[in-house]
Amino acid sequence: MQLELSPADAEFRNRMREFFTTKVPQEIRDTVLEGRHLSSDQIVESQRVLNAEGLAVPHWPVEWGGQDWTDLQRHLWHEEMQRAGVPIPLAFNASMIGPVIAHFGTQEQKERFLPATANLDIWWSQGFSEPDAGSDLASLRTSAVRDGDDWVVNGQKTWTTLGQHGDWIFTLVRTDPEVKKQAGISMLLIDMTSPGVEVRPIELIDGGHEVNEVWFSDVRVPGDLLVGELNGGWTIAKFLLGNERVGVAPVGATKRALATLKTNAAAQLEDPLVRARVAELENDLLALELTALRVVAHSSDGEPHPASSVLKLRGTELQQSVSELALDLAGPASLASRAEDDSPQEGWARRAAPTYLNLRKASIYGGSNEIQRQIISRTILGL
Amino acid sequence: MQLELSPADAEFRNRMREFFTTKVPQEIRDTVLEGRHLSSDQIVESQRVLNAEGLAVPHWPVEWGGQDWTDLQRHLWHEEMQRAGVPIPLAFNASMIGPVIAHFGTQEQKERFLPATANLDIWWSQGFSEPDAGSDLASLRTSAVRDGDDWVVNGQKTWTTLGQHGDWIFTLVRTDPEVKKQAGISMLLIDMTSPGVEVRPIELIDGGHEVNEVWFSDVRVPGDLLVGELNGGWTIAKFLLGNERVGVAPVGATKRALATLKTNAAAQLEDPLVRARVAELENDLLALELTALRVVAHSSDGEPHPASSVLKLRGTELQQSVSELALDLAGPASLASRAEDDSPQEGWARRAAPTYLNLRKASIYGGSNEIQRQIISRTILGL
Amino acid sequence: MDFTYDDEQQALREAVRGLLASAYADHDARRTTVASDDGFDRALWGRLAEMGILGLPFSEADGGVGAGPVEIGIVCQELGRVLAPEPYLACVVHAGGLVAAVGSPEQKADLLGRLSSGEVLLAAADTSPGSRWSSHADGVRASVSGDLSTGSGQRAWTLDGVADPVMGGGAADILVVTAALPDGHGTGVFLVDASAAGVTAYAAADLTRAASVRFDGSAATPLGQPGRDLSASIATISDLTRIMGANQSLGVMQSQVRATTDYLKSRKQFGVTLNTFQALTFRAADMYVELELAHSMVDWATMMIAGGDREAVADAADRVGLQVSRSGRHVGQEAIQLHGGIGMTAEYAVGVGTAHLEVLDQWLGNGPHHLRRLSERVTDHDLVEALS
Amino acid sequence: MDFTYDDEQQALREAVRGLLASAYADHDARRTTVASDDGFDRALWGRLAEMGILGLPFSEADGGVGAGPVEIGIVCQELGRVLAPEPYLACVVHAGGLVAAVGSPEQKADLLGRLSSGEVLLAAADTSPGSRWSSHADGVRASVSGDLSTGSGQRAWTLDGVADPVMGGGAADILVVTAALPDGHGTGVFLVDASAAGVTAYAAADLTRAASVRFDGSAATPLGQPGRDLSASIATISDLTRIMGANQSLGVMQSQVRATTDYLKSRKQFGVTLNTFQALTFRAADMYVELELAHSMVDWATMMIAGGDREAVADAADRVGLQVSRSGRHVGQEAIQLHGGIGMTAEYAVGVGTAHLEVLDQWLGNGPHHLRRLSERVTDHDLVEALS
Repeated sequence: MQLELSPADAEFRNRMREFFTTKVPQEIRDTVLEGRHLSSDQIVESQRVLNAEGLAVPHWPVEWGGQDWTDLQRHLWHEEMQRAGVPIPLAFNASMIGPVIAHFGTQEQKERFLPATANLDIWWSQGFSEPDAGSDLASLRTSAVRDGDDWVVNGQKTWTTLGQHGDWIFTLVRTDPEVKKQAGISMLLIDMTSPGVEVRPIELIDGGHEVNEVWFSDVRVPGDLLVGELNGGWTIAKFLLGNERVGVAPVGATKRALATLKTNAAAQLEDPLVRARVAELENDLLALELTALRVVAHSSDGEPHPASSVLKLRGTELQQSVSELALDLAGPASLASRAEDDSPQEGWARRAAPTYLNLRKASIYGGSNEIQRQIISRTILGL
Repeated sequence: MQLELSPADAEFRNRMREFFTTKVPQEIRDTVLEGRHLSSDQIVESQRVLNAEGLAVPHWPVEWGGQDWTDLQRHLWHEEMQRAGVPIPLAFNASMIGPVIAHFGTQEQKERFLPATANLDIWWSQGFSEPDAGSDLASLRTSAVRDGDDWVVNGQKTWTTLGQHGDWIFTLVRTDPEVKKQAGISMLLIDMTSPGVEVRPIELIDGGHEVNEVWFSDVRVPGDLLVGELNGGWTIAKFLLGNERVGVAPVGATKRALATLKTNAAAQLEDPLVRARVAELENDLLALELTALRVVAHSSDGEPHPASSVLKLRGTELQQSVSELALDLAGPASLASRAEDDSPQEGWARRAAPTYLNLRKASIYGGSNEIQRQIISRTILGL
Repeated sequence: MDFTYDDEQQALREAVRGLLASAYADHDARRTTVASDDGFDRALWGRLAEMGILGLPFSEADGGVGAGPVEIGIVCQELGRVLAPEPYLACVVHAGGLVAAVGSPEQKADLLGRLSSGEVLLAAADTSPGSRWSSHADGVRASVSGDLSTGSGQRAWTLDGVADPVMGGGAADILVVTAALPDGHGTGVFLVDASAAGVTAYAAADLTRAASVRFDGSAATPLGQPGRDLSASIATISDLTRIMGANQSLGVMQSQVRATTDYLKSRKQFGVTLNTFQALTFRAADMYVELELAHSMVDWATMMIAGGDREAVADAADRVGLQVSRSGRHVGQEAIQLHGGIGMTAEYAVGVGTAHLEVLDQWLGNGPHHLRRLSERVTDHDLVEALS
Repeated sequence: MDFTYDDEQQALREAVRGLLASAYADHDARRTTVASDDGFDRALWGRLAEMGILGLPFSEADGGVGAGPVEIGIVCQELGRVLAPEPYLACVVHAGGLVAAVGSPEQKADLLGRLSSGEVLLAAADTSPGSRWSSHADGVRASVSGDLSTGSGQRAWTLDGVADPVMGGGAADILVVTAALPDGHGTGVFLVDASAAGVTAYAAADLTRAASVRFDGSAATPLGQPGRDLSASIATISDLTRIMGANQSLGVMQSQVRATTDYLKSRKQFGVTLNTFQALTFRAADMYVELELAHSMVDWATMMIAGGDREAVADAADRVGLQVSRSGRHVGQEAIQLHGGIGMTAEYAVGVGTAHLEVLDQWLGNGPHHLRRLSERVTDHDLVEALS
């Protein structure tokens, strides 16, 4: 056991820190650090800066732009991005469909999609959840029926994050309604400009538009856009959900948010009760970060380690707790959340309520905390 | 809606307060107020003082010593006792078997047992739980088999509180093993001096001896000690468990404990974090007390009211929280918990750890908090 | 001691509930209303005036109804149940309350009558950027032509500074402004015609409306006797508003618990309804516990007003404020979590209710604020007495 | 950066675990041992000496093994797993640590060698009734014949006052006592023969042993250079002991989570095993989360010792102290609750483990204490860095 980074890892971290803080546009980073809303152009611009340096998709296979790093290096890369306010490469591209195509795709699919996916030339959306298939994903009903070489897709997806910017969408569709529900699902890639695809915004309680419904009405999809085996979609879904060990918990970003909050709190930090809440959160975040480090440091070890569910569960709780503290510190100023920019109230205080409300999603989307507890109790504890 | 007590109720409360603080021996009350251990003699003495004044079993039928009070009066009686440090009349007698005999018993049983039960001439024990029948009480296995006019009882009861002082025990026994499990249960009264009854102490984690195992080996019980219908024991058990609406939550005693703790805390009360914990608990206790008042004030109203489960659940949580605060205030002095009385550490601090440990039972015994949540979600919310 | 409504109070509740049920039959109706320019329904406001609801707190002599706190609490609870965006708390309870507390007989008769009839809308401007629930104005300063110490003569008052947030300020005709008096004489209360100030309206997170108000030598009329420090009355009216806000929060929570329970019973996952999952039903039980505790404290604090003792009302406001803040956060968060994704959407009432709870809380005094005040007082008493 | 044990550390863990498994094969064995006069197993203590475990922290020159904090942490975790009542923390880590930190070379060679071999038992007397985790002695005062400021000559020291609780004090041969030096010169450390003090042993709630020690002109030998203020070293050794205590608590929690999980799988109610009830399995999941967070912090704090920086170690002690206090309370309470009645009994390890967690916590620094210290420092840094 030792705490110090090896000289090579320390050098690696410095290189990341140097790059992120000097090469990614300051304005983009400030937007992230201050908790303001990123435009899609900013997300694209940032990812391309990273990709040009080989830092957008380091966990992909080397031949497709990956870096063959250790888990610790990936962790450092991820933490330093958050610390510097660099937008994490778009998850739908970098963490989801990219690794899936690299693992399950045909050579043709790889060549066609992977470089454009890494560079965010294609903006991918995710088409998994449906109104009646959320935590119970396997009950999905969107159907794909063979018609010659094509598939004809009908149905509705929902909770499609940033789908309004999407060029393509990777979907789970039912290709065999006769068999056990997990067994009849396949993955199709769908061009969102195809006739019959319609994206409808869902307004959230923070007033933002970040999720959508996506409707498919007789959408024709060429047969070569099936990924992996026919009716093998469930395997892909499990691969995708189990793929992530690094960066599951938003540790760096939450630490950064708490540090910023201390600055914003100003004189309120003289209140012992405020100090105690901050101290408690800092400690909780340290424990979480160390747990993430244990996970990456353990990965060569055969011993079972606290899985990503612990990180996700606790990480989202802490993210939410920091937003609660921000709201309480903002106080009456938080009421001005939809005031114009010339408001006399400070920006952080005006963003406090929408951020608090928006982050309620953290414990719901991407596997709710109930699902995480179930994974822990079943998979880790064997209950 | 109005907050003031009616003149009659205010007068009633004063009368209770006057009696409890002047007629119940000071030493007994100090023992309670300081959280020390009551002897069985003190419990008996106190109850007899109350009974002489008609204040031991006010909720019984008037002909057996009851007072025909309103629920509010019973609440005031109960709160004033706790506030003054008067031991609550022994629950097994006053709240459990007394009302059962008064409701289900024969005239002969009433005459034989009720006066002695009210006066604690008979100390009753409860024989319900078994090693494999706790929350799932209906699976009990202790059997009673007819032999002439008698019953022959075999089996084991457990968690029998204060059973070491018991003269008699009221038991649920299986009288018909062939039917659905709830349907084959009866209630028998058993003289604990009968041959074949053995009481074995269970040591608890606080070092105290307050619960016992009670073993029955071919214990002969005369047939006239069956209460109510043969195989009607489950009805009695439900009557008994649903009987209590007043005094479910230990509000008065917990308030008193917190007030005492403030005195003990001395200079530590200058710490804003300590003050905040106290303020939070005082508020929580106020909300609980008001909820108890709403329950008693509502009882003539047809509207559903928060049932005793809310009071039990929250009341035990707060009781435990106060004990946590006491332990944290005691700090290192709490280590001296089994030191002799000449210890240089203060008594309250030495009692803090055993009390904390002992009160863990509050959320387990008498219907665990899981059972209470189940009652709320099923009975009140219809889930 | 009695925690039940009498027949008249029951009838009031039914009447208000009926009226609101027609205006806000479902959450879509609320969405339409908050999307309008005013952000609330002026027709409904008129009907509330006709029913006497706007005049409830004011004496009959002033054109009101002369009802008690329990009645006002009933109205606030009903408004909360449907997340009504009407500025009842801001305009009637808070601004109207200030007028009733410190206005001269003439001012009261004039303003409260017109307020009760729905003819004018008031808003209380008592908060400036950076201030936190204080009865001492610091962001708005009052100036007077002539010497304050000379009692006679007609003097002209003006205000300078910024008040923000001013709840209901965008629609108000007259602003009731707390301002620092010259030469450290304390805090006074002034009437300012909305047209004499720079009013910029905006929506809060729950889409109810507030405003930023800039005073730049704005002509002002002292409310009540000019030049007197009114901070004690300002504090008491804030306390009363806090308690009525807690009533409104209680209504929100009641709806959220009901909606969540209904959802668990009807929503299917993995082929069964959600109430099959014990981890979820137990959490619903905990929501119910919080709701009932809040309910008890709200009833108590509302009844405490009738006693009339300022310190007791302040204490009650802190206690119910802390309780409702804690319970509201618990219930609001769990309501969304147990609904899952749908709870995050603006088209569903449950998540908007969570926003509403937070707006009420941060507007009127949040949990840490009340806890701090209660903490300062823990050594003042032995026990907290529920009944006097 | 590496959070794994090397082969030697693994071997150490296996060896200690094996030895403890034979001594405390089940909870009955522990019950028998704590019921004995000493309250611990002297034979086991001898075997720990033979294995070099007692000498782990001390240099080879002083008769020890010269191992690092990770090794000592491993021993403490294993002791915690079986709730071993042996006074390793009190005697070796704390009292031995004080001797190693401030003793003269001769004192160290003498005492630490005999401690490592199991020949003498030490106990640290650093707490007086009413004092709370302070490195400044106030309940015991040192006096000296002759003038402290004159450096020469043989001076006779005596102690007066009461130390309580003194963990492991009943069995100790020599007491290592912190005492206020004359004339406000700070706090010194003294050796007192147990026979020269009035020692009254008692059991704590977990049945481990402590003592009340009265000094009444008791002859004392200064540890290290006489008359110097040693409070900084005293504080550092307390911090080290806190971190090792956290290792011990971690071991307790690991056993409690395992026992609870096993119980849920095997215990039947309503005809099914308890793991059928989702509300219970989710709570077990939360226990596991707390356990893992505590584990991470314990490993981190243990590694921080190697850096050797006093302030960093103090910070690590506060951080791990707060974490273990919170996690320990959560895990300890839930372990009993999920076991139900059986968890309340002295014959079952799980409830006794809860007692043990609290004793470790209140002895070495509880949650509010560490939180207060961390709160004072929140403005000293921007972020808390896990890796330097």
